[in-house]
Amino acid sequence: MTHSRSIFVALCFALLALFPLVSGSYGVDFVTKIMVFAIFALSLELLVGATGLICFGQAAFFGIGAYAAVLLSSDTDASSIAWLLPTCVAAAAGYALLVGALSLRTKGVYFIMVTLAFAQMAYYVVHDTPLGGGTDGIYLTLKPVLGSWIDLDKGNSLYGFTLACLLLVFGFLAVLNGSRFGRALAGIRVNEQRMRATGFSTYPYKLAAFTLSGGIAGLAGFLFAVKDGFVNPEMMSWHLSGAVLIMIILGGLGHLRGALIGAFAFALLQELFKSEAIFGSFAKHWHLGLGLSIIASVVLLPRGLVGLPEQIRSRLLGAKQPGGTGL
Amino acid sequence: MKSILFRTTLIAAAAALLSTAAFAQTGAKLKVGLMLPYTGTYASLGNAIENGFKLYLTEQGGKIGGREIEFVKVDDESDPSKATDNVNKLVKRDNVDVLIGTVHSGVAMAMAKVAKESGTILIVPNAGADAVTGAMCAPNIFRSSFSNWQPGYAMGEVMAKKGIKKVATITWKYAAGDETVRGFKEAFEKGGGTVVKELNLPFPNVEFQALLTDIAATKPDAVFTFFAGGGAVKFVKDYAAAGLKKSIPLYGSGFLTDGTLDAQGADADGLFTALHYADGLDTPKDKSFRLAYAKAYKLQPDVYAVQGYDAAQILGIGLKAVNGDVSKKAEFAKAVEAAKIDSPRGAFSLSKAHNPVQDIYLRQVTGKENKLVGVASKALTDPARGCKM
Amino acid sequence: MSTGEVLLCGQNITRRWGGLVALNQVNVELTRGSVHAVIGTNGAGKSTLINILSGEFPPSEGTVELLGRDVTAWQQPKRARAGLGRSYQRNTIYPSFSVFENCRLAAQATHQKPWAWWQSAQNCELSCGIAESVVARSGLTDLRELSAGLLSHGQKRQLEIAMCLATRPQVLLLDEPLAGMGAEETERMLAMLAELKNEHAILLVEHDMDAVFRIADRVTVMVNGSVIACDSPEAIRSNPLVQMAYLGDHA
Amino acid sequence: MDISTFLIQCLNALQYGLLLFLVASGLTLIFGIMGVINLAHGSFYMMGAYMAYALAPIVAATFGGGFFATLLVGVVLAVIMGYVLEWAFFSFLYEREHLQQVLMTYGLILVFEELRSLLVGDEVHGVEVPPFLAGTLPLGEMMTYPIYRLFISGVCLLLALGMYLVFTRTRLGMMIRAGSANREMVQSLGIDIKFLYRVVFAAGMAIAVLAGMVAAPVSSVYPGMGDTVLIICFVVVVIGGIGSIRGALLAALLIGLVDTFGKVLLPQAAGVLVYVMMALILLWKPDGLFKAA
Repeated sequence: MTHSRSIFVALCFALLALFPLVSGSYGVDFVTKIMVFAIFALSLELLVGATGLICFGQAAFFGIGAYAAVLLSSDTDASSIAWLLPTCVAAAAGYALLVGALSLRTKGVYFIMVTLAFAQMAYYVVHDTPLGGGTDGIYLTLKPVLGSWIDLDKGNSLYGFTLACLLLVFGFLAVLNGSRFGRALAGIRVNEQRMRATGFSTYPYKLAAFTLSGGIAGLAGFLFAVKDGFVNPEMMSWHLSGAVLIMIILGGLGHLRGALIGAFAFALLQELFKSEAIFGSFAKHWHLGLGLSIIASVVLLPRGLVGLPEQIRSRLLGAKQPGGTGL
Repeated sequence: MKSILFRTTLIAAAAALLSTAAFAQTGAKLKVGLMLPYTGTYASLGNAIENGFKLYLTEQGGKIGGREIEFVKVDDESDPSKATDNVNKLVKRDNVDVLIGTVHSGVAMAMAKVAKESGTILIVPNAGADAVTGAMCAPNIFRSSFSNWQPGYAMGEVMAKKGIKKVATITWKYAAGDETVRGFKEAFEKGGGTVVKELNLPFPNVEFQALLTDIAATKPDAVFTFFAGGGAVKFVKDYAAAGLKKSIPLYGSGFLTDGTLDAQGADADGLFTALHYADGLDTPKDKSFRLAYAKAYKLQPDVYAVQGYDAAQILGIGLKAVNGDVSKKAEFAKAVEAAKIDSPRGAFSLSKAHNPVQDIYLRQVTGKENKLVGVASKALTDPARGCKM
Repeated sequence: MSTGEVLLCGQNITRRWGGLVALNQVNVELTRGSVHAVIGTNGAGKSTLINILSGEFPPSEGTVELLGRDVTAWQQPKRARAGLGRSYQRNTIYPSFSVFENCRLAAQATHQKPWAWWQSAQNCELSCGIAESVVARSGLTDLRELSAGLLSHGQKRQLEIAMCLATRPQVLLLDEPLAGMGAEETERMLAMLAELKNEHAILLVEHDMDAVFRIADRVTVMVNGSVIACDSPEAIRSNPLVQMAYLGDHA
Repeated sequence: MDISTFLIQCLNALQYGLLLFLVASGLTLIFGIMGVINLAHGSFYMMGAYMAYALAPIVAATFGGGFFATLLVGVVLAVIMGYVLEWAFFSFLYEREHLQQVLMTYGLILVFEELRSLLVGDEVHGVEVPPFLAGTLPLGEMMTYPIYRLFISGVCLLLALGMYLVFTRTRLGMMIRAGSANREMVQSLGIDIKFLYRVVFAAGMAIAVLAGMVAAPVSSVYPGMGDTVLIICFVVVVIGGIGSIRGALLAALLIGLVDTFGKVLLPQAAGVLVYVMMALILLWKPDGLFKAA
């Protein structure tokens, strides 16, 4: 990552680390939610941005991670994060492996629709059968702990834990994108035929990326379930798969920073248009403001929010030489 | 020069002191958090509840229980996955004193959980999920509407008394549908009837033809159903279009025809439904309420407006008992439990689990109105299964 | 390294698309140290032959042997790892990557090590070393950091050859490498092919007759999916069948 | 399930399939043939339904037109709106990545949903069936079958045939299919592709709005109705094979069959069956049932 970009990311994480000191408990909860969605967006960025696989069923893995967290926790004693978190991630990754193994036989828009089909199947299993506790969802009575020094029931420690997870996932994906595996994924996105001609069996690579992405989405689901202490079938609906896809496109595809910026921008835009203070009674029609700003971002920012500084720089300094590997 | 300086600071200090005193004396405004659906399929229900609530406020001269009200509104979009954050916005950021909401059962469940933990007073103006005054019951959670079990049970009694033997049920496969049908089945089978077939389809699917044909094939004596909103409009029209209306009488919970009659037109004529409100109750309270509502909002009130109005009444009763001090939770609850709420639907009181003990009326659709026919069951109390309060 | 060793041979390869017979009982042999040119009109089946030899899709009948092993059932990546590199008629490169990164990623194919996620690909000496040498060999050193998409057409063709070489192949299947090249670029490409000839077995599909007859050791002529002649360049030039079917009346 | 019920269920399956094709037909044009991933298709359908409700009194008042006059006015309005929409929001998107279209049309969903709430409010409405189509036919001894549903099936078959003929038998159809295959090539052949795409988009939107208007008396008019049909329309287009009208029709009928009999025979799995079928078909034939057109 070039110098200016890593400074920007370091600055973001520093601000996030300091935020709880200045904000009240609602602000901590709110930013925790955005960070959970940032992890969820990063999982999709690995698929869409890095490998070029547009998955429209990511909410299924998110939901499985969340439901696993609640179904595996007992009502009498708090379960330990040490085993609960890996199990939830493994459950989501397991379903991702199954879905990936089958859906990677298709290409392009057909792949998009097959992933949607598998996600809708998971949604209806949870929505219609007693397994998922029906449409009213289930409660998580005791939130998981880690020994004596992490208790996820307290807002600030959950905030810290989520920030740590976000940092770890971001760092892991940044390193991964630079590794041989990451470069192979980038090659598959740009020209899969050339990759096969040089000797890369692309199917196992895509399947590994799909499973890894499912696992990270499961982590985000785990955190969301622990934050709310309540899971509901709507967490696996296609609306959430669509929303997270919108986040990474809004932020800018092909950049990890894009997923981060997109998650925050999408949430803050909603808050802006919903706030009574600014829009008064018109706040009821917040969809209009959000929709218009999304359309404006497509018109004005072809490469998403992450491309904004470069666009401004190129407009001021004349066309800059595009090159190098985007990260 | 110094003295002038001294004098001005003295006056400033006094003024500051006075204002805070005045401030304390009349009491700060009571913060009421309205968490209702302002967008999506239930938007019109959200508006009706808010109108009903505010009507009571204006009737009391802008104060409830001696306190002025400051509203903080949040759109819950009937989306359970966003419910916890929306409630936290009201409870933690705006630290509201009272929570009013909502329509969708899934969202109400999330609200109940947060209210139970934070202790904030929650009055549910619609969501009928049995658990809200069942497994999730709490001293600070009240409901001004109904439990899904109630209308179902009442209609079960009515149909059993009418001597109907074989009934088929049809509804969406989600909480409201399942619980209503369960209530119906309990009463109907106790009255000697048998449910020959239970049909359901995924929510919000509205393709009924296949199941209507299945009903025709099983030839039950009657059909009991639960649908609401757009689904209710379509089901009643499809049922009539399929010619079943003449041969197999259709009974339902009140939501099948409440707020949807002009959309359903003639297809809804003659349908029997059971609900805790009806048109043409002509009790003095109902007449004055309908007049005031029509004058204030230029449209006829429906059951949702009544439930919003009664939520405000419950709040008023509780606040009067604790003369505006919301922190006295126990007295608030005791007062409300003991009170008799003079509602347009008819006076009712709250059960131990804080769900209305109310008459469920039998109504028939005549001339675009759910005309009162009689009382389906008198002072029906929800069994509040799983409530340990 | 004895010349004349058969590295790749296809025996009575047939390919049918429904009713259409694209290839009919074609035999071809590639020996180390020789350039085997395949010429023929458009639609003669040249590209189909290359696609079958490289494993893009399987033949309807017939077998393909690579370095003595029957690879008919092998997918393309497995054949590539076994030492078979190919270039395409429409250049398939990574336009958004730099020229050096194109070659480095191709070189990485021979030792992929995907599990080593913590090691950065940029400081993997093996692939960077190979990339440096192939970039130099194809004369693209000064364009090293440029995005491949910005190269001229000729430079892109050279980059594609460089990427083939980066996988250390023993057999090279080149699909019209000279197409659209200027005179000076053609000369440089022919020089490279002459130099490559010693260590590799090369199959060259080409329309540029002068180049073919200058560089090729054997020439196969195909018409409508079948081979009508396979001989030395001189014999092909004077073969009446070929003249009538392909070169028209002038010789 | 005796034979007469089985036959009636088959009729229900056929009718639901044809209705599904009608609703998805606009998408087969814009997404199938033009390749634009149009998430706002559900909004176009909802717009049609609300037009049928809102325009009827206006049309009756201005020049006393009935049901068909309202349809005509609605389609004309839709063509104009489609033309302007394509010019304003889509004309610069064809060169860009598919996902930019996804983001744009997601924004449009939000805008249309809120404009509907602002202009027509949030109540539930019904649309009256025109009197001469309001009758019913006896069906078995217990049931009757509304003539209007036969009318819908008729409109659908007419539309399917019309689209198929236009796209496979006429020069316009050939140009459009060529345009979606290789936009630059068609442009270089001297065909004004920009105008052609604008016309096709307007036609696609008009068909979606027409579907909304024709289906309104049966589907009833309620907030968020566009949302419920969006996913099933994409399923229809994709199973059928993108760009294939025959494919979309067959896929719609298949879904009608699976959904109808699924509800009766396997009620708990009713929601899942359509998606299980889609996954099986796409895994068996990764490019959908039929090739283009």
